[in-house]
Amino acid sequence: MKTYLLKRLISLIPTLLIVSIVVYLIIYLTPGDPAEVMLGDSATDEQVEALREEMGLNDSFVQRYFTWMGGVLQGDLGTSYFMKEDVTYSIVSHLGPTLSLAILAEIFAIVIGIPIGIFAARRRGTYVDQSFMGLSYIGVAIPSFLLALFLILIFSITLKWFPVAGYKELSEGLWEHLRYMILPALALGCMHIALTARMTRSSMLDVLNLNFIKTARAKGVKESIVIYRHTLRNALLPIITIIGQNFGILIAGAAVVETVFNIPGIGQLVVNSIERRDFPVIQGIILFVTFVYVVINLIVDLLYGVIDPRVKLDK
Amino acid sequence: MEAVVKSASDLSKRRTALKKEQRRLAYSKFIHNKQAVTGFIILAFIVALALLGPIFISLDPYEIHPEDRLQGPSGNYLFGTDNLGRDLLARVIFGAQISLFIGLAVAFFAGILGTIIGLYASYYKFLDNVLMRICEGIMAIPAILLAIALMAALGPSTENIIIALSIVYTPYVARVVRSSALVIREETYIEAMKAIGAKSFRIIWGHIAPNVVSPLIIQITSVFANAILIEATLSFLGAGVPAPTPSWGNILYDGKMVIFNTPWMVVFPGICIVLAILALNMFGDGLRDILDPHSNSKK
Amino acid sequence: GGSSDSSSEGDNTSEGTDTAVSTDGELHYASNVQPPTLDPLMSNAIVTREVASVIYESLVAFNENFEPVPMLAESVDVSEDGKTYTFNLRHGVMFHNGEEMKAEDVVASMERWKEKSSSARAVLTEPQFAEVDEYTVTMTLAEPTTLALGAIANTSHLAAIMPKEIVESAPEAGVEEFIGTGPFKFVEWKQDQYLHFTRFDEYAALDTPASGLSGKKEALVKDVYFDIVIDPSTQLSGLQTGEYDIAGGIIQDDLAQLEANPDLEYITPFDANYTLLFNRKEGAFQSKELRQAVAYALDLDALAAVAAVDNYEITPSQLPKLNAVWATDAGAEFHNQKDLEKAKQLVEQSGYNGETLNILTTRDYPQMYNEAVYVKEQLAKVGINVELLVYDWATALSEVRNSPQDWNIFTTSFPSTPSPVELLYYAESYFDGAETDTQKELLTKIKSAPTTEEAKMYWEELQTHSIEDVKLITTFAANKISAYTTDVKGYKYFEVPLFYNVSVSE
Amino acid sequence: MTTQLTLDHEPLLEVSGLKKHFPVKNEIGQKSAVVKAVDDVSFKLYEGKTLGLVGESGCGKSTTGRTILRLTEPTSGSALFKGKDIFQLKGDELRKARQDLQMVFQDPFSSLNPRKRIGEILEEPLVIHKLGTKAERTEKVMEILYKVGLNVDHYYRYPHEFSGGQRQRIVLARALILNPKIIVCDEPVSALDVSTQAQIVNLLRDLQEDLKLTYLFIAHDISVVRHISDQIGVMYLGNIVEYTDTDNIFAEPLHPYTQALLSAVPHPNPTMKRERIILKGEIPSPLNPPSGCVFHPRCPMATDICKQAVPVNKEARPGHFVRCHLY
Amino acid sequence: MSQQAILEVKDLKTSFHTERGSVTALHGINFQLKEGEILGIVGESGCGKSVTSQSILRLYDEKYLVDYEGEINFQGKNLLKLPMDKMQEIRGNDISMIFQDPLSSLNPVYTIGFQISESLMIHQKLSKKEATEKAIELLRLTGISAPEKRVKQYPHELSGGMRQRVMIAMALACKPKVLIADEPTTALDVTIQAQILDLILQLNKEYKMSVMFITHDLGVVAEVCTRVIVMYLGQIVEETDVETLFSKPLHPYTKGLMKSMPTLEGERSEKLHVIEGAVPSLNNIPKGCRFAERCPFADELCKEKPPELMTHNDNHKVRCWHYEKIEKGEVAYDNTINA
Ligand SMILES: Nc1ncnc2c1ncn2[C@@H]1O[C@H](COP(=O)(O)OP(=O)(O)OP(=O)(O)O)[C@@H](O)[C@H]1O
Ligand SMILES: Nc1ncnc2c1ncn2[C@@H]1O[C@H](COP(=O)(O)OP(=O)(O)OP(=O)(O)O)[C@@H](O)[C@H]1O
Ligand SMILES: [Mg+2]
Ligand SMILES: [Mg+2]
Repeated sequence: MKTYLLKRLISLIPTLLIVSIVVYLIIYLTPGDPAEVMLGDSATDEQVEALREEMGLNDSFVQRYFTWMGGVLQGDLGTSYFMKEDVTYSIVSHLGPTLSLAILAEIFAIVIGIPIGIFAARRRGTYVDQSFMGLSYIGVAIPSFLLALFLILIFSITLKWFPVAGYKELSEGLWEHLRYMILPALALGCMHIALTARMTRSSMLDVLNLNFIKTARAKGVKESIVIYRHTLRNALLPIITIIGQNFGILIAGAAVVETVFNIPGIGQLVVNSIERRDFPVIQGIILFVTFVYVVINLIVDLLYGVIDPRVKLDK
Repeated sequence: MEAVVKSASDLSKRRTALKKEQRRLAYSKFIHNKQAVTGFIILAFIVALALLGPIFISLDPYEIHPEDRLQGPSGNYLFGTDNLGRDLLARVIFGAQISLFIGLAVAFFAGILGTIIGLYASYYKFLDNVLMRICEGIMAIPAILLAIALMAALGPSTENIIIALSIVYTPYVARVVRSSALVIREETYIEAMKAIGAKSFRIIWGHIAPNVVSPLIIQITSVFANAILIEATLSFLGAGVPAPTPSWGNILYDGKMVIFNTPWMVVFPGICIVLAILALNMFGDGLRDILDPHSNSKK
Repeated sequence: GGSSDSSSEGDNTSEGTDTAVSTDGELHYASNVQPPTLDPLMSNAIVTREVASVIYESLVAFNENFEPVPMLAESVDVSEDGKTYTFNLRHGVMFHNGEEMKAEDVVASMERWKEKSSSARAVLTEPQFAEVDEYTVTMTLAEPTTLALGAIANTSHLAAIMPKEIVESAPEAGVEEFIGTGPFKFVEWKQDQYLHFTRFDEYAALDTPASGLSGKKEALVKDVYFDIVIDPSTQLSGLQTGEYDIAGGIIQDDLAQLEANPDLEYITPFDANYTLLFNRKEGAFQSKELRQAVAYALDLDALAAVAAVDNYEITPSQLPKLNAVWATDAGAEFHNQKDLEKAKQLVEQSGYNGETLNILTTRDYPQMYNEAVYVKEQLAKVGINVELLVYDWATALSEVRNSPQDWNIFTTSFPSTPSPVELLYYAESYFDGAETDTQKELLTKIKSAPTTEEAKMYWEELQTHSIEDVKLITTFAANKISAYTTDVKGYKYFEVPLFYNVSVSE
Repeated sequence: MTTQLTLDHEPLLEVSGLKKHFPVKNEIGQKSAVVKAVDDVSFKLYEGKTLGLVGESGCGKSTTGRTILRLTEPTSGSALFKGKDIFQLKGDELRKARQDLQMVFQDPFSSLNPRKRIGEILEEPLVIHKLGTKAERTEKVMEILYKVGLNVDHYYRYPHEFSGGQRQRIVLARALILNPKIIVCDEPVSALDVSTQAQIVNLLRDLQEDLKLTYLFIAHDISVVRHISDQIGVMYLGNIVEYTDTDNIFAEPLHPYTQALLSAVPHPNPTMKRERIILKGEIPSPLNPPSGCVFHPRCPMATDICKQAVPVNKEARPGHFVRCHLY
Repeated sequence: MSQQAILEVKDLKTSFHTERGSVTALHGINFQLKEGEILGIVGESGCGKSVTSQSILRLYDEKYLVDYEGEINFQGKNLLKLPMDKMQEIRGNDISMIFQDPLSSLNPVYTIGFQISESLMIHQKLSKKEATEKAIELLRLTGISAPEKRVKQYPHELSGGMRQRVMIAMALACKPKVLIADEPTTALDVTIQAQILDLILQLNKEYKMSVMFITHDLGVVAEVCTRVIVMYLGQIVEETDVETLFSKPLHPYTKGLMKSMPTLEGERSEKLHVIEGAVPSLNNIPKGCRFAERCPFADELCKEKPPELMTHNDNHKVRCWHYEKIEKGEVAYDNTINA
């Protein structure tokens, strides 16, 4: 187990290295100058130049990359040009809303998606199944920002059940927090509910076709136990995979939903930072989100070992 | 020998007959697949609208009518007008062209590049390590963030969206191609080709490639759908197709501002996006059933 | 609901009646932009002015007639030759860090100001600040000008007085602590969420009546939140639910809703002059005829309508109407002439070869973008081929500055300035490269004119020249819609939203 | 049918000391062990004759066959064919040699590319080796189709339109089209029904007679092997434990494993209930084979020496080789 | 042969609803399984052996996927009409089943101990501990060494032979009256197969358990079965005791099958007998006798009219129009079919 973990962690290094290079390259190529953005159109060229120098923008690509990477390796993601604060701090201070959003969306995906998937699998071919799957198609096809707009139109503007946008921290009360989070989480999670439902269904069907299900039935195991004990556990691997992947996507997808709902999470931070050319923040966030994504996948892999004894993690 | 030659002359006839039969079979298989047919019909409808719409309805998606801003649907403007008083129907139709074009182009480029990468990675171990690491790296960056960042770097233009999204989606195609190719590579007939003395190029392109076509097509429809979605998202965030070119995302971007007063600016292009993606997904899944060798075989 | 529809700021007041006013209240102001910085000298962004004015004050401030009157200075004495200004500082003015403001702080602050401020650059010739005693500071100029105090009173690049240590330790990227003398002090900046200010209890208020930015300032609420609410519709709905007390960025299209709601009111202060700037450094618009062709081709009324500006006025005046000192209709005969035929003719004369011209614009400001779309359509009618270069604002700024070969027209906007001299586009090195000899000469005359009346004469001449020569086209003067709930009493907008003397009833 | 192994004429292919060890990597990617899939195998193939290899699953039969065709590289050993060591050939020489050495695989379903028409499949070897013009190739394909009992009708069909038996014929045709000398048949009938199996076995024999083919016939079905082979090698865990003429083996199996194997084969004759030797235990893994004689843990006759010493290949009877301490 | 029938299948007809219409896999199967006997069912791949066995336990029971007709009587009850919960009481308790591929037939995520004890917990309501103890005992019975350790292992950690023994242990858990073994040794090596066959024979003797033994290997049939049913394309074509089947088969298909098998004894004849052609597909069933196309004795009658299963004697049934004449050598062997 330990060696496996070690090996997996080591194997993350090239991935993250490539990500860092890709991100850095992209940012290097990005036009627009943070110094200019900061100073506005009234600044003289000398002022801009002085600021550029101070920000280290005049160094070469390689120099800048290594300075940055050196910092990253020591856990220092750099300092935001605009907010003048540690990028790590910016990320942490913006993480709460995003995390809350992603977790809520994931919860929706799990508690709605999996039961629907199981239900549809058990009634495969029936109208119930077909209508659920039809719905799931629509769920997958609606971009989150569009759903967000529709949800706002219906629940906030027409029914006035939820606030149109904004964010309240958890410290201001759970309900208050949720009131602001439910619509965004739904908008964000809808696609994942649908994906989870579909994955659950097809994974369940795959397993239901396997021979050991016949064995279980031949033993006289009740159908409900066949489903929950024998099928679901085996069907769980791909479901967990998709849930894990979803989580990464959810965090990234929050960028869009956060913009629509004006939630001050890292999604919005990254969009804003791109607008302001706040390069350290952009780099930091992308690296961070990628890291989260990769780590979640690692956790999923570890879960495999727990669920399926065939997956040997230790040697 | 006589008999052989005679048969040879019959061969071409036989061939056409078989081809016809094959086409008929494929058609009947397709026509019996509800998903594929529904997806196809919707898609065909949207494509027809995009291509023929401008011919039959002579509307200008750019013409500004300051006096008719934000009109609701009416006889004059079937879908109403937008915040510049441009005809929403015309914009949605032209938006369809753009969105479909981008989706198609991305699917095409990512498809080709991904196939090449996937095939060679699956065949040569040393390439596999390098290429797949890079792909993994790119895939580890969430698609939407990568797309946004790339668009910021490349600058907004339709070509750049295509480039950016192709970069984003190539690894996904490559991965699918590679994983199917890895399976195919182990098939006995590949071994048989080696036993016969075939060179790698022939094996890769003549034998492995045709067999990854089904998963590839399915993946490509999904890339197609995703490209439309991400393009819309990018445009919605203001980082996509440069205005005033209408794209569905662009229209939504404008519509977001006025959602309280003029929800149809969101509703019409919104429905189009949903329909297009829905159709593509259904079509892709239908194809999956059709192309799946398991559904062919006796079982 | 309703509004006082005049664009004169003086009237933009909600009636200040004293009903159940709590002095411990919170005021939530929704802004659709987050300031790039709180250091007033680091940015000329309007939003930076807005927040900086909450914390900082300068030696002099404008009253509602745009006359600079003493603020942190007790009085200002001007020497005979108009070259020496003596600022007698008020005693007992405390910084938010608890220390008293002294001459050394003023000198340090003003020295930094003159480095960074575009106003200082435009108006003052070789200014020197010196401490005379603890409470006296002098400013000496190489050339006299009547505009000097106005430049110091300018809210853009506010000549904020800060403690000396802070000013002197400030890096290139701006001060790192936000300490001023205003009625509210800075508490916290939660990125992308809000800026929080709280009442500064040791604030030394003047006892002259409040007028414009001058006079008595009294913090009637305990806390002011400057909430970042990007989406205008969110602002409106937040206003409706009471989440925000004042919303700074309501759009025209939501006006109907606003008016239908009896609990909401709004004012329409001047926002900016939207402008088409021509690139005369390079490309086709070096030709005056072609620029004129553009001017004749546009129907500014239609343009403003599609640009979805909030509340606007079509005027040749390059300074806002409410700046009664400088606003003028001079050059109106060349403005908004709407003559397509003439335009076509001018295109022909110009020898325009049909090349594609680029309008550089951004979607970050929909008005500019919409404006650009309209211009493109309109110019097509007179045979000028136009493409839009749509960038985010950051790229656009960089392009406009660094790639003159890429763009021909730039859509931008200019906020009000105390005097025409301070209009950015009259600066020597402005990136449109449109400085003419006439312009130079007239600017000098305005600066050095002994009286404002005389200066205004020159200014009229300059504005006419600028319009006739089509240095730029001031497409419309936009007002913004700043809405508030009826719970808010005493809300005023003068250059910036004023959070003092405002009360919120629960 | 009885052919002495000690024939005076030269063998067509002489394999000696063939070893194939697969490295096994652990999770971290280090080599941790080797699978001795084939461990010292020697045999000879004579023109027009068939050598049968039997043995239970995983004992290394396929690996032996695949190594001879260089589908996997041998660890050591030599395979002399036409005076050259196949294992040393490279590039074009190897490609040339491949014309003479062909293979028929076990699974008729996966050994044909599902996306190619039969005509193309059969023509491809000719294209690869640049044999004949287009017309000649077509002719050759049709000829070979007839030979394996299919007809021109099938030229444009796809593999999935054929039954297992027919596919095996196509696979055979593909092997034959290059006029090979030796065909390695890796369980060519195991996947087929009894009635189809007979068809293919007959076809293989007919072709052998017609074309003077030499077969290395790999199977686990002993009755089929008996039917088709002239000599038989019995494999157990990477070794040939017994090797002789077919009739010898059935008349007098020497190795205890061969004895048990033969007795375990079910006889389709209910009246003849023979005494079966039921072996204890399972087939050990080649990853860590038992010490000494690899068969000793299951051997009913094992003695102490079997646990320690590896038996050598002995000619216990004339032309009858066995690897056992008993002899 | 006077034992009582413990299981009786009457006119069983099973059809599947597939995407391409309905497929009838079984066309009127009739047979009885007697107490204590081992009934072999042979036939080539796809002839319906597995469908028969799984129909008995209604393992395909999904209303919209499968149709059963006929009767399956077990202890006076028609299994096809039984409600599901009653059916579940019979499965694994009175009738158990083992399958061909022991790896895929075991749930990979549970220990074999759990999988064996599960049915004890269901049917005999044993506690977990009791059930595990019983499971260890059952494993020991099947000849697995160190069963205490094995119960904690997962299927993938065992070899093929051991897995099949686990399957058998599982099937035997509740001492069923009927054991259905669907090709239990096909995936195994001969030496291992011998072990398993031995075990089944031994259990059959000790427990007086009736066994339905499904295989396509006539050799295996000869070794273990007492009575045999030969199936062809969804029908029974011949039924008799094992000796008769091998000494005096009546159906041309059975005859062909016997002859086409290479054997270990006798001459290594030059050529094997061949049944030409291939089994037709279920979508394309011949109108008359299903074997007619491949039958060297077939005539017009065979091609037109399907024969019934005829009783040759008490102990021998055959589905052929001409079996008597063939016996007497009265029908000409049609050579053209072999051309
Ligand atoms: N590429 C490989 N890497 C590692 N081990 C291998 C490889 N190929 C085969 N082996 C191992 O070598 C041993 C012999 O395999 P081989 O396929 O030759 O057996 P076989 O006798 O053909 O068995 P079967 O009857 O099942 O086909 C097996 O244990 C197998 O697991
Ligand atoms: N679920 C199903 N849906 C449709 N057809 C089926 C299904 N199960 C079996 N069949 C068909 O029924 C026929 C009989 O299948 P069955 O599995 O009983 O054959 P078998 O005799 O057991 O063959 P094998 O020896 O290969 O196991 C086959 O043609 C098969 O295609
Ligand atoms: Mg093998
Ligand atoms: Mg079966």
